[in-house]
Amino acid sequence: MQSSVVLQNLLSPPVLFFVLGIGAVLVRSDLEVPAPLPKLFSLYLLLSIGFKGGVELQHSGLNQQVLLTIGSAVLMSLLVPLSSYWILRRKLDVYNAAAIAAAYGSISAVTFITAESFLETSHLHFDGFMVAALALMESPAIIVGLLLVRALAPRNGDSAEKTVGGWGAVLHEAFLNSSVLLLLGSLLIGLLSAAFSPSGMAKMEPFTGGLFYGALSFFLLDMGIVAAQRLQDLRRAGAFLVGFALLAPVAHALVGLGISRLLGLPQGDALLFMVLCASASYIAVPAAMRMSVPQANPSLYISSALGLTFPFNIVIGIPLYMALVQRVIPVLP
Amino acid sequence: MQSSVVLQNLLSPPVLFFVLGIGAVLVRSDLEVPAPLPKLFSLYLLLSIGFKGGVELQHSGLNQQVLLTIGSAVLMSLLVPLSSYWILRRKLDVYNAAAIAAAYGSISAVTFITAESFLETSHLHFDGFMVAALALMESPAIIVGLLLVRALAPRNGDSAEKTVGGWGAVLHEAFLNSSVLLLLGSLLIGLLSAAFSPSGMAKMEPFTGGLFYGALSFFLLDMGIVAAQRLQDLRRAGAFLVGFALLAPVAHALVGLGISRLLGLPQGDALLFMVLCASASYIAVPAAMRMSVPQANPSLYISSALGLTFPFNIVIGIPLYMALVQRVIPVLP
Amino acid sequence: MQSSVVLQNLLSPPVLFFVLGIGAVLVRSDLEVPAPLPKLFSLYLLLSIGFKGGVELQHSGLNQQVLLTIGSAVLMSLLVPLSSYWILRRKLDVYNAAAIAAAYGSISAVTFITAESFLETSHLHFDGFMVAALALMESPAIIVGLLLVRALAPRNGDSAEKTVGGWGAVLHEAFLNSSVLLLLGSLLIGLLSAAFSPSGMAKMEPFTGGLFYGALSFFLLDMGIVAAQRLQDLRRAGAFLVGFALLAPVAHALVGLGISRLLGLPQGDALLFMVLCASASYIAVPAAMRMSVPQANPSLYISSALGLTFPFNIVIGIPLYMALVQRVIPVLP
Amino acid sequence: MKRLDLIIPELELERVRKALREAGVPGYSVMRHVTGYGAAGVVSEGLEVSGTGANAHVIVFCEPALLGTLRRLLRPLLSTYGGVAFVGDAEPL
Amino acid sequence: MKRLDLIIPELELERVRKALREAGVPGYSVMRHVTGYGAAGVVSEGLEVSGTGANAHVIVFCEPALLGTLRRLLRPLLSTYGGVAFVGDAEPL
Amino acid sequence: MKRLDLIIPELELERVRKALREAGVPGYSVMRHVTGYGAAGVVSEGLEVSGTGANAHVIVFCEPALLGTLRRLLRPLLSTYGGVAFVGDAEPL
Ligand SMILES: Nc1ncnc2c1ncn2[C@@H]1O[C@H](COP(=O)(O)O)[C@@H](O)[C@H]1O
Ligand SMILES: Nc1ncnc2c1ncn2[C@@H]1O[C@H](COP(=O)(O)O)[C@@H](O)[C@H]1O
Ligand SMILES: Nc1ncnc2c1ncn2[C@@H]1O[C@H](COP(=O)(O)O)[C@@H](O)[C@H]1O
Ligand code: NA
Ligand code: NA
Ligand code: NA
Repeated sequence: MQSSVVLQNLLSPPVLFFVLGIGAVLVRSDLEVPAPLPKLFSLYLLLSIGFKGGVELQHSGLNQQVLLTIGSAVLMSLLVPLSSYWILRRKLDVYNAAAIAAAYGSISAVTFITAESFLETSHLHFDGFMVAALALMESPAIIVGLLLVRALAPRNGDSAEKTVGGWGAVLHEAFLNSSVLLLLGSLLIGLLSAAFSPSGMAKMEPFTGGLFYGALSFFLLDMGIVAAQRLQDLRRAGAFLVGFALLAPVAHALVGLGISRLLGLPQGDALLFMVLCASASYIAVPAAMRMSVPQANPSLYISSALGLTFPFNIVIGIPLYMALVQRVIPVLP
Repeated sequence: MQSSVVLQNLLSPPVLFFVLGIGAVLVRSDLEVPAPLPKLFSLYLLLSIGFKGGVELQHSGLNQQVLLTIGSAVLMSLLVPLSSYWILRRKLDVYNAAAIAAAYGSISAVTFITAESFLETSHLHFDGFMVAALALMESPAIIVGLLLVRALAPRNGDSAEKTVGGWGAVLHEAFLNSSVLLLLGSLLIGLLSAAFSPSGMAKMEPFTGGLFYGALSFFLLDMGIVAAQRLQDLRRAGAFLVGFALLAPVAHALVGLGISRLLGLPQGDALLFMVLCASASYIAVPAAMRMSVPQANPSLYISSALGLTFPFNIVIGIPLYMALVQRVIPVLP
Repeated sequence: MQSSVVLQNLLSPPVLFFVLGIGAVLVRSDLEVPAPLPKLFSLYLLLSIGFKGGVELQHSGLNQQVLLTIGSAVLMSLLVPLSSYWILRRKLDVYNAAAIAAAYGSISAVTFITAESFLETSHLHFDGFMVAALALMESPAIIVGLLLVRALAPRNGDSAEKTVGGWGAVLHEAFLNSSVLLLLGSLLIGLLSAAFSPSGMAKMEPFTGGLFYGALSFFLLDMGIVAAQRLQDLRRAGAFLVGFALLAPVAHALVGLGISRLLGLPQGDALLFMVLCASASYIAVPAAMRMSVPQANPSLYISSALGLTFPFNIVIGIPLYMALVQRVIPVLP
Repeated sequence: MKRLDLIIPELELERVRKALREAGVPGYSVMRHVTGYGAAGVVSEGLEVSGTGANAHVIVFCEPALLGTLRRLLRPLLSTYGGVAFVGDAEPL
Repeated sequence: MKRLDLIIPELELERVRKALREAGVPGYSVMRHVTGYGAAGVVSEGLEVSGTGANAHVIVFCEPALLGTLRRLLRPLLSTYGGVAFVGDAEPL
Repeated sequence: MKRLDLIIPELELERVRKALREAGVPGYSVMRHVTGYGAAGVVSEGLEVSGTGANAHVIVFCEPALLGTLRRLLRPLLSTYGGVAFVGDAEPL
């Protein structure tokens, strides 16, 4: 693993602001980004990444490679929860195992965005359709998690009813939650604008493009604060979950690397594919799980995804995966 | 009506995000832009549009054409409430008729801004002084609405006192409400900066200029959500008001078109003039009416202006008026 | 004093928006920037100014001149509270005199930023390390204020305990309060990015650079509103404090001018040095004082720093100091 | 002591504040961005962007003797602009 | 009259609102962005950025007769999703 | 059961939270960005940008037996940093 890649990531503004946020909590400073400002940034990032992905998707078009890649990504979001459940169930009950498994099958948009920024500052190309993969990986993992609960949870008294609730509500939550909707909507808008309103598309650039890197840095300052606060919850979680939260991303990234190799993805797309597999959801999945599997303990699935896996991926994972990519994936001519 | 104009508007990012917001409500997604973030965008848009208008006003100067146009705009904001009242009074009581009439005499800054963006992406010129017209059309309509109530409302018991309150408070509300003040203030600041601080003016550009189109798109996402929520209120309002909310803008736009022709306005200014006539206020006028005419039902005047007229103008009105402009107003040599 | 300098400052967008904010309060408009939006802007400004300062510090490096300047700045933040206390104690009790003295020894980041923008629009160079001076002047003044209370406050009953609290908490508040931490952290991040991640540094520019002037203008609109509201508190404060709040900045600026001359600072840095001496803290110091010296009346130290000294410096002080700089400090060849 | 809870449209807030000062209450607290539902229908966050705003929640702890004056000053405001006012018991901790 | 205070996770809000309307309360008020601590642990502002959100505070002034229905409709929600509900006395001003 | 309402300067919040945990309350809720008026004068939103912040509103439902401990822990905070604390009655729904 080349130390230059690690340094290049670690010393980039987004990661440094993330570390500053963590540090602020550790020294017990009162630095905070009060609600609902973080919401502004997360809406902005989803909108921008979706829009830009759509624009690029329009330029590249949908070919077999694109569909295969997106299909493989969706497949991963179905398989990862299954294998994760199998491991987690050794120490946790059905509800918690299923909820955590779903989180790891799904994705973290901010991790993906940070990886994109890393590629951009490294002047490595990546394709716009990867954003479509991102958007389409959120929902299936939720469904798998709920199917696991439905199939494997003990049925005593009314707890079966409590579990999952009506499927209508569940599918609604899985496919129409705000982050999926905003991502897919912005993707479509980017696509349509690029096709039919090129001057409108161009006028979006200072907002969705120029501003993006700085806004991401600002947001990661807050995410550092939030992640560090969550980390303190993890004391309750125990060594097993801590181990899972740190090893699962690497394992999933390695599977992602193998698939990227098989698909013949270029380096940039391979890194993003690995990051999609490696990252865990702390937004859409927790919201769905808390509503549909109230028996699971939110502090377990949020803390592991947000307090450990997220900072691990941001600080160590991305450059680690990049180093692997550079060994395994040939540079395109 | 050329379909290309319609498509060009409909497929531009601001309008597409507006439609996405409407869609999010229709599919019952939890997508939202929590308070007070929408306030940030509306303050930003008013400040930017005022500033840019002021800069251009300084460059173009005040000539007879400018004064005539602004004067005609103010005249329209006096006449529209009178004719609207005359129609609305057929089915509504004095209070509601006057409040709705005032809303339609006044303007919607966001509609105006969207029309400006439409012109910019169409590379059609428009003049900075139109912003002055925008700012000056808010207050007169409020005054006319209150005069109507004062003159025509039944005087039984204390309801006369309740109505309108002291004229001091009313004039204050009409002329010094936050949107009028911010618009006129920013206009003046743009004018002064352009005259005396050109380097300061230039340094505002990335904020008031570059960012503008994207911020408008983001804000219209929220306005789509808000408009769609209001729309659901309209069931109570009845077919008469729905008809008024959809036909009045077209009628007022046609009058505006005639005046533009008489004044010899160029195409861009003519479109903006039509939009000023066609749009209805859902900010300054409702605030003033709720305070001064508490007998009127806010859900009537807000829902019609915000739930129907606003989306109609954004999605259909602007390209429709543009198609009419292209037929009636000669292209400047 | 050249009137052109005054006009150039007064007619620049940031100052005009500040005046608009003051005016909005005076005419009793309902214009407001609701919480927590002002927090967004203050975090953004601190982050950006720190980052840009760090980048420039990396480029210029640390030499003897830099260290001497920063050292002198810190010295001023120790001496100003002492001399101010000596004056204030004539009319005020120990607690209030110490709290106000600490505020005037510390700095106002927004005043500093406005002075930087003034220099930029005047195309006058200034050095990045002045931001380091800014960041390092916050804490010492707090410490001096608390030492004054500890040394000179009457010891009757438990009031000694109440005063100041444990030194651990006090030092923590002085050195790790959110504004010091964000400024120093961003400075370090700017420095590291400039050294190791030049492409990351460049991608921050639209956010920390392009946007900055407009965001400052927007924020000063709100600060004008806030300052004008505070001004109304000053009636209770009396003529002595009003006089102090208007004369102390000029006196401190003059001392700063002398030191700048001695240090051989160039014109731009000299202005910033004067502004650091002249400005008074209304954020970090009030927070620390309210916690550690609850006997002091917050409306006295906040109103004088925020309601009088701050607007004085923004509107009159900066161009006044610039006029003095132009007389006393030679233009670099 | 008594506890008075007022939930009113934000546009009424300035007048309510004035009435409270006039009645001589020892203090009050205000929370904004309150949504809700009442006689005038639903008040949602979306309305904050329209000029009429959301609601505010005002809490006043005061002596029972003040309630008469408060009633006299506040009732006309509530009946004109909407909102509710309820009184309960409270003792200082 | 009675005063009902509900403090519940925000994700529960839509269902609580529906239950209140179903019970026929004359009105209610909602404050969001409420943080706190309870059986389910600490709810901090940081959680607002995760999908689970913070808490909401709902106030209802209603006739005592409605409390039975409210109890029936709200208790299952509270026991499933968390939160607390307390009733006190209140009289219109 | 009792209901305790604390309205305090935000800078006091961390200490109040600590006192509540120390007293062993089963839970509490916090609303921030509260403005108001009291012995120390007006607290307006504008002050949030100054370091001293606005107020916070803390609600605690607890057993009456805890009130003694709460009084002992909170009174010194209130008398040093300001704010008010009132107790009323409340029963679980
Ligand atoms: N019974 C009630 N309980 C709690 N809040 C209420 C009640 N009635 C009205 N409100 C609040 O007061 C606001 C204005 O009430 P109204 O004027 O009745 O529409 C509503 O939007 C609610 O936030
Ligand atoms: N005893 C209490 N007093 C006040 N608020 C409480 C209390 N218990 C719980 N809460 C609030 O209700 C939320 C959910 O409670 P719980 O489901 O018990 O974790 C907490 O986060 C608190 O905001
Ligand atoms: N009587 C009261 N009723 C309601 N809130 C109060 C009362 N007195 C004080 N407050 C609140 O507590 C804060 C601090 O109070 P004080 O320390 O008395 O200035 C004020 O800013 C108000 O928000
Ligand atoms: Na994953
Ligand atoms: Na109109
Ligand atoms: Na100073």
